[in-house]
Amino acid sequence: MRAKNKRLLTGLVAVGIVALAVVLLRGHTFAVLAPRGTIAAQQRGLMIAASVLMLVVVIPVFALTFGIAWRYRASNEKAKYTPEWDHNIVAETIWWAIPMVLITFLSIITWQSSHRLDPFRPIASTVKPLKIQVVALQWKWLFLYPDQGIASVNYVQFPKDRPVDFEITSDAPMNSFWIPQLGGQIYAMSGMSTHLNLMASQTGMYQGSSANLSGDGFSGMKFKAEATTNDNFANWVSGVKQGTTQLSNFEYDKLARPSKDVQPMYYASKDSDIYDRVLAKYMDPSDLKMEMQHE
Amino acid sequence: MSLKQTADIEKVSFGFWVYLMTDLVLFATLFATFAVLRNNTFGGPGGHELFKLPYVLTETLLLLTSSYTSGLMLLSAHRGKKQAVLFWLGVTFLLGAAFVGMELSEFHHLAVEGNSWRRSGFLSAFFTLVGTHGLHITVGLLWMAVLGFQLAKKGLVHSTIKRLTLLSLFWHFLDIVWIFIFTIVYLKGTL
Amino acid sequence: MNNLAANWLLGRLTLGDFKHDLIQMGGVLAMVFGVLAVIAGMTYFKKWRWLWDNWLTSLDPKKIGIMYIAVAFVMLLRGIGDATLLRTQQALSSGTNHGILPSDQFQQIFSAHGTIMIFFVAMGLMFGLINLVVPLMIGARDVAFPFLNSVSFWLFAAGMVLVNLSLIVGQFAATGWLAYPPLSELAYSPGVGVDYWIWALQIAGIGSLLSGVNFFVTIIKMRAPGMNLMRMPIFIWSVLGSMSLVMFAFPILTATLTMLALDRTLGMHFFTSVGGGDPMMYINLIWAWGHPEVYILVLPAFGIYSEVVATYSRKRLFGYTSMVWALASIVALSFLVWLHHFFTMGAGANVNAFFGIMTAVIAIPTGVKVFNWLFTMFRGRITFATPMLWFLGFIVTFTIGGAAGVLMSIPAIDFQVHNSLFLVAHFHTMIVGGVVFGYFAGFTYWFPKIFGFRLNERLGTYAFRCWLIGFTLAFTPLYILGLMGATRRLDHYDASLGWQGLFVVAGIGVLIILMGIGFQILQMGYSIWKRHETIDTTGDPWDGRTLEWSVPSPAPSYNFAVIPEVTDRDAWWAIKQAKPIAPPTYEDIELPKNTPFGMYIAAGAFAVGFGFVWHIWWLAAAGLLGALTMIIIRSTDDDTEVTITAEQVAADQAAYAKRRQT
Amino acid sequence: MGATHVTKATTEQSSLATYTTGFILSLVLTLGAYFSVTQHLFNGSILVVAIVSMALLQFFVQLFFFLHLGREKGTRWNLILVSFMMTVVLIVVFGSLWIMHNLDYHMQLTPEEQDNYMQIQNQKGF
Repeated sequence: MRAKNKRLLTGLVAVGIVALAVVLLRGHTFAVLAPRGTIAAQQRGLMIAASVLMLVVVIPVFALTFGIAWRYRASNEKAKYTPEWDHNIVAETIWWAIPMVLITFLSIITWQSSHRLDPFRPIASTVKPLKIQVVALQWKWLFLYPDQGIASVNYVQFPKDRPVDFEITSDAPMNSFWIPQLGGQIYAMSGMSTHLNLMASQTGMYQGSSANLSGDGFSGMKFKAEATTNDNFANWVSGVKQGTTQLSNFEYDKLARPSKDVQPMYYASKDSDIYDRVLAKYMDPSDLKMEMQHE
Repeated sequence: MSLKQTADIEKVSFGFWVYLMTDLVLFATLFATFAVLRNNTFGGPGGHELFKLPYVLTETLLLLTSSYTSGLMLLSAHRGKKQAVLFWLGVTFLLGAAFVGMELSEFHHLAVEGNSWRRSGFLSAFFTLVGTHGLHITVGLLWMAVLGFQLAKKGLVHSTIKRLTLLSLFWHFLDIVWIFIFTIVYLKGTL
Repeated sequence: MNNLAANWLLGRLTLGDFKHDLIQMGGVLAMVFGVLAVIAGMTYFKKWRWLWDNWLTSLDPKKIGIMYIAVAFVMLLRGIGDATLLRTQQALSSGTNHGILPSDQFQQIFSAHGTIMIFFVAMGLMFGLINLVVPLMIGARDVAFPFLNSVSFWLFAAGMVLVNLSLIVGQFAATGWLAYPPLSELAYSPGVGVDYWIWALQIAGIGSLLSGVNFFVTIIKMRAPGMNLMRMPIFIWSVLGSMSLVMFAFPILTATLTMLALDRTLGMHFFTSVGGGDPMMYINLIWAWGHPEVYILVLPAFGIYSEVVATYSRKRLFGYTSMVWALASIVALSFLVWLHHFFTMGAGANVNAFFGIMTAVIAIPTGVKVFNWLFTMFRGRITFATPMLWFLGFIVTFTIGGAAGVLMSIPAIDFQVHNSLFLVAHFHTMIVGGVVFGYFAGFTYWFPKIFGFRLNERLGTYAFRCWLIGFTLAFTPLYILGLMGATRRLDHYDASLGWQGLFVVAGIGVLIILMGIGFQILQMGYSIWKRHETIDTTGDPWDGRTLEWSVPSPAPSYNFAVIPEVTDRDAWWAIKQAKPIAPPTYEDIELPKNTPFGMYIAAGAFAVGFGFVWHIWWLAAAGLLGALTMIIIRSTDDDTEVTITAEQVAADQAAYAKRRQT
Repeated sequence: MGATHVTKATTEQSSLATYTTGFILSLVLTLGAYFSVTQHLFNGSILVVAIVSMALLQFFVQLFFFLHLGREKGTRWNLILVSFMMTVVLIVVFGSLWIMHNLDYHMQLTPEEQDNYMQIQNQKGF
């Protein structure tokens, strides 16, 4: 009777968990597993491949653990008992060898994917990449479009199916630039210029955020990344250009002061050297001097 | 010396040896940082403008000689000659003190010329690496002073011989660290 | 003039640093009243003398071990309290609701949570168990340097006090548990928080380093005759591996923290973003320590599992040689993987791939260990006592966490989960499931050896169940949230993301873990109350295999009346199988005398730390001078040993034999 | 190291001799490195290799003659530790250099970008 109750309880708990999971997870985006860009799609593919490879080990380990623990429980007098048996070359060779094979396989995947999905590597495409410069500020993201001459805060737009070369630096503590549905992140650091090459394959509005703690306003340091069509992008650019606000260096210095939970902003024009000025602020003057002498 | 005391010295010097290894890793970390930051002069002077090699060579020779005299000190201790031990201890102390004096004077010169540790990443790394070694030397000098006093009071007994052994280990080891500071910071730094 | 004097006297400490808001005040009051209650209790029961003579000044590693564990357990309560606050905030703070904590406080709490759990809980439990068990297991009467051991413990305690003091006076770092610059530099964190972090870790870290040296020498030099390397129990091998990592990794931490402190106090430019500093170098160095640190914690836990599995399966450990080689390769490899903590910093593909592959390679020896444990159970006679339950729980969580870890070793995948809650879930799986479960198993397993009675099994089982279920509920949602794109350390998020439900579940998980801890406290109290029912008269309650079970429980201060001769890997098992031998002749035993100097030296170190945090330079100087003087005074004292006569030992043994018969 | 087990007379003689040999060898290597640099005995990278090798050589000389490593019985563990320490030191130093160099290489401005920046600044009359 008690065993039956127990089984009933276990069943109820299991149903409860499934129901809860359905309620909690239904209708929400698994950003990492729902890619809308080539890089994120490849990263998801890798993740699935590697998980399958891992299951080859995990499942037998689980089965063995519970199988052995059950079979050789002390109360089971029928099970074989060999208290002195403490090594077996064949068995041990097998479990050195199998992981080695798996890891070799995984190493090849690692090596190839590290090169193929290197964030600095330009995405092969017939379309000329769009260059967007990103500056992490306290606590918002500034996007500069060097070719379009416009700028925006906490909102970035680009056409789908066109590679985007994000060039990233920081005028703040270290941050990490991440748009999960388009592809993996890279750090934004002062005096350094990192690159993240992404390409959206579908139009849509995607979440972007900073993945690295950068101080008080860190939680609000998120932005919207919108992939549109070429036409819409052109429209958007000309729309922004009609605005009145300008991002001069003076205006930039005001913007760079700490502020939290900033709403999107747009600048019809910008000084052309803002990004370089931000970089140079943290660079070794002697490096720049050397460059001068070369000229 | 009894068997137990010999075993004790062996255990303690092994323990001290292990400590020295850990200290070398600490120095290695500072060396790595110096190597990474060596060009980060941030518009300030670099090594070739700051270091005076003959001066550093003098420091090096002082320290090397003191390493040798600390060896002689240990030899005298094994011979049981207390006066000789005190003599070599004194010589080692003076050489070490002269070394620290020279280093402080070098630091002072750099600082008054506006090239203190605040000037650049390179100078921070320089002062910290060389200064950490200097601090070790200073601790060694303090140790020698205390040990000299104990020796005069207790003579060459188990506990003092044990400490002399450790002290000379420590001192040789500091000379080894200096070889690398001399070569990598100063000689290579002036190239 | 007045101001100048105050400045000289108190540095940057002002009355305002004692001000707190409601939640902080709760913590402060809990802490202050806790300490006051302990003081009052001690005074009421007139236990100060007893505490001083038997515990605080003791050099007996078993007592030092218990003190480590006591401190670690109190810190576990603080750490889990912090965790509860964090998850409460995250469960509430969605959309227009901003929860109960302002950002800055939330950040201080998670920084404190990480720091305390790693340095003062995990390290404390580890050194506690090592102190309790290592000398007993290798057939030694003491550690190599008993006084140094006491210094290490007190430095650990001083660091602990400094961390907790930050709650009462001033604030703690709001920079995460590893305080990445430039955020942790003066430019962005001008307050005392980061300085508290630096000095607490520096002082405790030096203590750990000295302990590492001490136990390494103990294992190398003090093993019983006959115990050659390949006859050492696997736990001893694991500790040897762990201690060699301590010896070679902690100096890196010491140097790195020193450099950060120099940046902050002397205006140097190691890791600043301007002035020629390089913040990336800090991240590089801190992980060159940080990764080995993970193995420092987990290797002793692996050792505990090995002992537990063999004992409760009543079988020799399977694949001893494999285990030793697996351990050696983990030790070596652990120094070659640190970059995987910052794949996303932007190194080239070759560098990333190299460190990624090295990381995956560590999975090989780890996997081998798992299979050896499973085959130790195979054809055994398994009793499911609590330590064994912790072990089974470990296998399940560790395998999942390990698989997640291998996923993240591939840089291209890591880009998508780095710094997300997936990562947080992964390392909690490894550290809770791997390390903490292991230390709980060890604590239950060796408890009777130290205290002379067993812990209550039923309550232990309840605690285990709560921990396992709570753990699953707390961290499964985090894996999912990570895949949804939730980053770590968020004190607020948009309601439209739909994360709230999962955060609530995670919060419930923490509450269930809290219940588990409640059961552990109950278990302790109940077991003490009913100790006569579970008293261990044999000294060998589990039919053990290694030397610690050959001595009476609780183990006498000198551990072994006669130093045993070791003839087999399972030394005690072999002795038990052999014929009884002639009664031994006893000799005088020399043990170190109690001394308070370890405490005094650590008090000096504490003053140095506190002085540097608040820029009270006279205090720092006095602390340094005091500590140096104490070291010199101690070093001139040649009368540090006390003799236990052969008659006394013989009397002890006779009493023990008598107790055994009844 | 506790040079205490061997008979006293021989230890003393050989010890004095080894200390002196070690001292002289160290002097030679120190001065050798010094004059290689001041007199420019070698060029460029050969000079660096030369002075670093002399430093390493002196390291081993002092380990052997001053610290008696490998000269006495029972120093097996000391040797193991030295090799372990050296491995860790090499990994930390060269690993850091490799990683940091790689990071800098990837993330600093390319020369063209720096030129570009300087030109803009020059136009402004920097």
